[in-house]
Amino acid sequence: MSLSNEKKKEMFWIMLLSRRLDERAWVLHRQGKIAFHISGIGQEAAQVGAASAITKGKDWLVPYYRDLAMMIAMGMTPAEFLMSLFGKAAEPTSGARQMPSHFSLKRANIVSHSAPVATQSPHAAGIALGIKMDKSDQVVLTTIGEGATSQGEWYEAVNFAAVHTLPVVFLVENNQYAISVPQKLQMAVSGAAEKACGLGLEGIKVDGTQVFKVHQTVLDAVVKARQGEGPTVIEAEMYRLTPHSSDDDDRSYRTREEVERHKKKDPIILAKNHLLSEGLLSEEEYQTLEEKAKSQVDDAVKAAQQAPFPKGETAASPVYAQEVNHG
Amino acid sequence: MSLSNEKKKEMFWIMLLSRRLDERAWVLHRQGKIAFHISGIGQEAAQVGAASAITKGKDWLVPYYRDLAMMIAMGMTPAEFLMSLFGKAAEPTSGARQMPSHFSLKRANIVSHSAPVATQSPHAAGIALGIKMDKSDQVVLTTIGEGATSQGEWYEAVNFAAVHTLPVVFLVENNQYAISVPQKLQMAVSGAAEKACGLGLEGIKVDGTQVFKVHQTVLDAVVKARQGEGPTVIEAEMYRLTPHSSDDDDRSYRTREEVERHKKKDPIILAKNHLLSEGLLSEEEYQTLEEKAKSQVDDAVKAAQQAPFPKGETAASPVYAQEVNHG
Amino acid sequence: MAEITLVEAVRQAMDEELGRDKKVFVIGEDVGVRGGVFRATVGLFEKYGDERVIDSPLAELTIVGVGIGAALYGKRPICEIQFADFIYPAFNQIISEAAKMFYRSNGDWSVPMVIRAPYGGGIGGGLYHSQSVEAFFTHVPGLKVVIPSNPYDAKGLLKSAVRDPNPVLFFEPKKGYRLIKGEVPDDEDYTVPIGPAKITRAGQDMSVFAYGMMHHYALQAAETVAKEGIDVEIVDLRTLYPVDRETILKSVRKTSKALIVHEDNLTGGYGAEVAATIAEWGFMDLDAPIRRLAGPDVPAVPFSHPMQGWFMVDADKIANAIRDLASF
Amino acid sequence: MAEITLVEAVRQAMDEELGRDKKVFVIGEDVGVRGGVFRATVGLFEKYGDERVIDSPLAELTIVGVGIGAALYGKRPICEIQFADFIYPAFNQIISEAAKMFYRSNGDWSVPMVIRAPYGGGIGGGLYHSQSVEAFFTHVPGLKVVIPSNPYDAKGLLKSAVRDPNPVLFFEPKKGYRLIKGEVPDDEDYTVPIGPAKITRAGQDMSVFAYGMMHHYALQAAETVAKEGIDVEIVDLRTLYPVDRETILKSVRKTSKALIVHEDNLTGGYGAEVAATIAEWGFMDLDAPIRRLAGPDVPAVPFSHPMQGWFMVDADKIANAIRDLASF
Ligand SMILES: Cc1ncc(C[n+]2csc(CCOP(=O)(O)OP(=O)(O)O)c2C)c(N)n1
Ligand SMILES: Cc1ncc(C[n+]2csc(CCOP(=O)(O)OP(=O)(O)O)c2C)c(N)n1
Ligand SMILES: [Mg+2]
Ligand SMILES: [Mg+2]
Repeated sequence: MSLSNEKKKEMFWIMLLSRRLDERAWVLHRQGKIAFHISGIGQEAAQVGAASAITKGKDWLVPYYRDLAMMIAMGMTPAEFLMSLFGKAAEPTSGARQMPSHFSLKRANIVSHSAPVATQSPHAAGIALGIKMDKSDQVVLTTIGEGATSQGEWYEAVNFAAVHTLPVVFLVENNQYAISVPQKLQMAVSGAAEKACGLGLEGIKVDGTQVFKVHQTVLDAVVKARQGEGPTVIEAEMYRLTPHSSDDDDRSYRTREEVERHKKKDPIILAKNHLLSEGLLSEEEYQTLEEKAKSQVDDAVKAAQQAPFPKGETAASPVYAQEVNHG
Repeated sequence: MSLSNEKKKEMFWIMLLSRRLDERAWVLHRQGKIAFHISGIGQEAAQVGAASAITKGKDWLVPYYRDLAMMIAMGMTPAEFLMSLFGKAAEPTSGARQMPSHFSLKRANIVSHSAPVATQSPHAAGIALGIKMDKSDQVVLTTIGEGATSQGEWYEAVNFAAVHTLPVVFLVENNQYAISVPQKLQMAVSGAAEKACGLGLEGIKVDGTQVFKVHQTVLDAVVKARQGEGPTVIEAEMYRLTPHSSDDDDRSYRTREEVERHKKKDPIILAKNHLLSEGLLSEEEYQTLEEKAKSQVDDAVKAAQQAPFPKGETAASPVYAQEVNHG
Repeated sequence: MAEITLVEAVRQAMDEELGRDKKVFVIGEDVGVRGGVFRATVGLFEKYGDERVIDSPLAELTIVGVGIGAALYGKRPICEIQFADFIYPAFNQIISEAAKMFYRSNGDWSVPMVIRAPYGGGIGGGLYHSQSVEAFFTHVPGLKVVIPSNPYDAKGLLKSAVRDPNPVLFFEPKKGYRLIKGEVPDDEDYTVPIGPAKITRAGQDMSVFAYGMMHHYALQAAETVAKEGIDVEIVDLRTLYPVDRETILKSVRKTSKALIVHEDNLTGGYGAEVAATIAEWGFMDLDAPIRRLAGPDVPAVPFSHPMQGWFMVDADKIANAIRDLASF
Repeated sequence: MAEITLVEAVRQAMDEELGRDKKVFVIGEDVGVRGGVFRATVGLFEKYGDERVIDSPLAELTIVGVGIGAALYGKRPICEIQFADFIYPAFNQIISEAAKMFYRSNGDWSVPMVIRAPYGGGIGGGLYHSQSVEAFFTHVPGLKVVIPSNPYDAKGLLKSAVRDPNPVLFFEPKKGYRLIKGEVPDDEDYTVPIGPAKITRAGQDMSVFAYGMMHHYALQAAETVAKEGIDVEIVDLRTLYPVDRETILKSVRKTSKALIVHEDNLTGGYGAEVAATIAEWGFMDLDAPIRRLAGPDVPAVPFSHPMQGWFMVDADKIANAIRDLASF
């Protein structure tokens, strides 16, 4: 089933909005207004392509910290994200308990994730187990960086899903680096897709800079999972265009030339050119989208800045869920 | 390089001696003389085949609890094993601190292992790293059950060895069960050898009931490792002919017919027939070996029974290795 | 009221909870056809099928991590760790995930799950089948830690644990599995609340705090010293975390002396927190040093019989510690 | 004597030990070209090469498990865990293997290794970049646990740790990495012994026990209350495990009052053991309850600034606790 023109434009819009939002976070950091940002720049195609392959409000997402564009695609608003950057009480992931980008969005079946990498993968398998038990046709999408697939946790999660033919898609966002560590020091295979053969499930590599290609690949895996045919590992290849985070300085471990080379495959530009060449978008429309993105981000910054901080002592709870009546 | 006749007979002798020793342990348990035994019956071919592929006193072995025959092949005496069954002070693995079959033999470069499965695998990789750093031509052989390859620990160890091209052979003794759990509930691949493709190294399946076949397969991997060409996963297929341990009752999870069927592929019988058919062994010689085994085991039981228990308070140490001079 | 063993109480609790609530399921190594290596799940596989009694791969991280995911989805997993000694591969999932999920999501996501594991020594299990692991978890906000000492509590507390919306670690004194018998109500609906400790023997001369197998021995020791005129109060701590400070302090207020007993290593063990609690908030009630009787600070219980005996706290050692403190 | 930062002291210790002993190597995430995310290994990769300064896969179990293997072979690994919060995947290797290897092999196999990790809050790191994890390890015979509070000790203790034939956990107060400066001898051969705590300020009115960043704040608080006439003795615990009971008890014998400070959660934290030690063996010296000032019992330090401030113990809170206890 091919994507409608409207859907394609919508996907591009989400990518663009996420990019401008992400860039603004860097600006706010340089201005000293926020303490920390971890960026998804360069990974929007994979994220939006994947998110648009699952059904909002029905399926489950177990994301990781780079998935800003994926979260926007799933309905998190720019203001919500910005509130988490500022540590404001109303941010929806954690009431500002967690660092920014440790996503969670209950209303969209998006599970809270933490900083220790790969811990989310077994959760995705567990959710899928619940789905299978209930004979529901939901699916789970979960993401991870290629570096984090070195954790035994990821292996165990994929293994369990494969043994029990669970409805889950393991998307690996391979951006070439784990902070400073290149793929060749993580694994002896050509990428995470190749890891799948050792676990008894399908592994697919896709160009992660091409949003519509990723979409189709993930969609196929989602359909397969929905039909009870089990899990898939998908590796989306791309490049982390920014330093690891606002605390990182990537000049110590990669050349500027390398980074510049990859900017030519910037997924926003690729998607824009695709839409332009297919006649789905004009330069004027594009400008309008840019303005819309700018104004939405401006508004969101304002709203987030005005929102109140949590009171310190509100951090005392909630440690435990309400007791049930034991009697 | 094919095995000499002498070596072949020696390997058979070790298998036979280990079997009779192992059987005696079951008898001692039935007699209430020992509290616990975990058996290697059915796995002798793989163990002796593999042990005879490394160089004693030079290479390293990181074994697991079923490796009685492997330990005998590496020079542990029947009396030493029996002392550990009785919990006697002089047993060489732990001074009777550990349960029996938690092997260690410092004099033979055999590292102490514990009960939590798969913890030994990263140690093997680490020893191999040390060897590589020193540009030594030692190799490491490490063993594990097929069930334990479900642990992330095993995956991480093999991954590290593959990334760094380390001189280590990962031998998986696939005896079909992890206590009661069959392979199909552990993994979605056809066996542990297939796991290797996801980790970027060679994976080889071998009939684990045939001692000389196992020997050749492991020897090839050892030679390869020694030449700096990296690690190999070898899966030896066999069958656990006894219950998991003296605490187990296997009738709840497998039929007697299944067990009987596999007894036809008893590695001791296969090896004996091989030697008989090649004219390397006569029935008389075989009887002599049986008598020798019996008398060695008899003597060892006597020695072990007479050996003193440790005094309770000796358990207070050694918790820490001697302090170095900090000044 | 039928008299049953501790392990049978555990089995019954799971059986009844599986029957009561379709969301409940059991996952662990050998819990299926084998019925568990301690036979705690016998019959459940046959009764509830392989989707609700799941033989997991040999991987504790998987058992707990998948359990957490299923709990997030809305299920009520009971995760069995075959021996407490093997819980460490799941440590990251328990500490980083189960314990912190509710807090970190500001109450959006909860993890209603039980992690059961047999613990403790004295059964010839050596270093890796004898460990007490409670102190690693009685320090972790977001978790609850429960250790029953008898069949009544085991069944009632396990049922409460299954119904609790939080992650509950449920450690079972394996030496007592068949040794400790007791009456359990026929009423399917009785439960024992998680939280309160229980005074299981009233006394005047000192308070002895214990749990699990050590509580069993403490009661025996109390009978022994009673004949010598020492009247001991025994408190079964039962829920170790959150700490029931009130009951602890109330008892010390009455007796003015405290002895804490556990089989885990002394230093940094659970007894340290009980002692610190009394030393901070019950200080004015005390008229003797706070004593701890615990396993020695060696890595774990050794295998060989004489060494195991040297390590383990038993009724005799408790009686001696009581006499010693009584004479202060 | 040059004045350097705490993180530079750590770096120098590694540099010198790598230079001194070919068996020493460093392994961890981003320790190579990147020089560590806190720059604790800057320059070492260039100086010693990629076989002695190894960028590991993103897997803490691998870092520690491979380290143990290398130590068994005869190497002296320094394993870096990027944040203490990420040590849990390696927990099984540390607790089951490193800690128990020497004992279980009756002294045949030893594990001379150091596991370094930055720990502690107050740096905007939120729940997973702020944790204090020491209490999980100060309960484990076979391990040593060291936390330096200043550059002199950091360098001297880390060098001792590398030379120690046992597994040593070395937790570095990351908030003090650049904040805390101090003089360090030029002599390459000075070390600070693992074991003894240190009285860093002599006083009469009470003993304050602290370590890491909290020791730094305790000294500040002591100066504040000194102006009010309260004369506090400060003990920098430094080696947390094995516990230096002698120094702790000696100080209480002198002051008769004890306050224990840590930023880790209160319940089951290291302070419990210090309190229990005093309540058992220093009881007769006490004339006030033993107080603990610690992080509240919530899962970890929250991110947002006001909440972080609410959580963290600081010099003001310590001064208040001192005043409170002084007035008892
Ligand atoms: C268990 C654990 N160890 C270390 C870290 C520190 N850390 C955060 S992100 C990161 C690199 C992750 O690389 P990758 O998985 O490739 O994802 P990417 O950041 O490139 O998207 C590291 C080492 C962590 N968060 N968790
Ligand atoms: C971490 C851990 N979990 C559980 C156990 C309990 N246990 C001991 S052996 C075993 C089965 C091992 O099966 P496998 O790896 O196939 O080896 P085998 O015993 O068949 O040789 C189990 C579950 C253990 N020793 N360690
Ligand atoms: Mg990456
Ligand atoms: Mg097996």
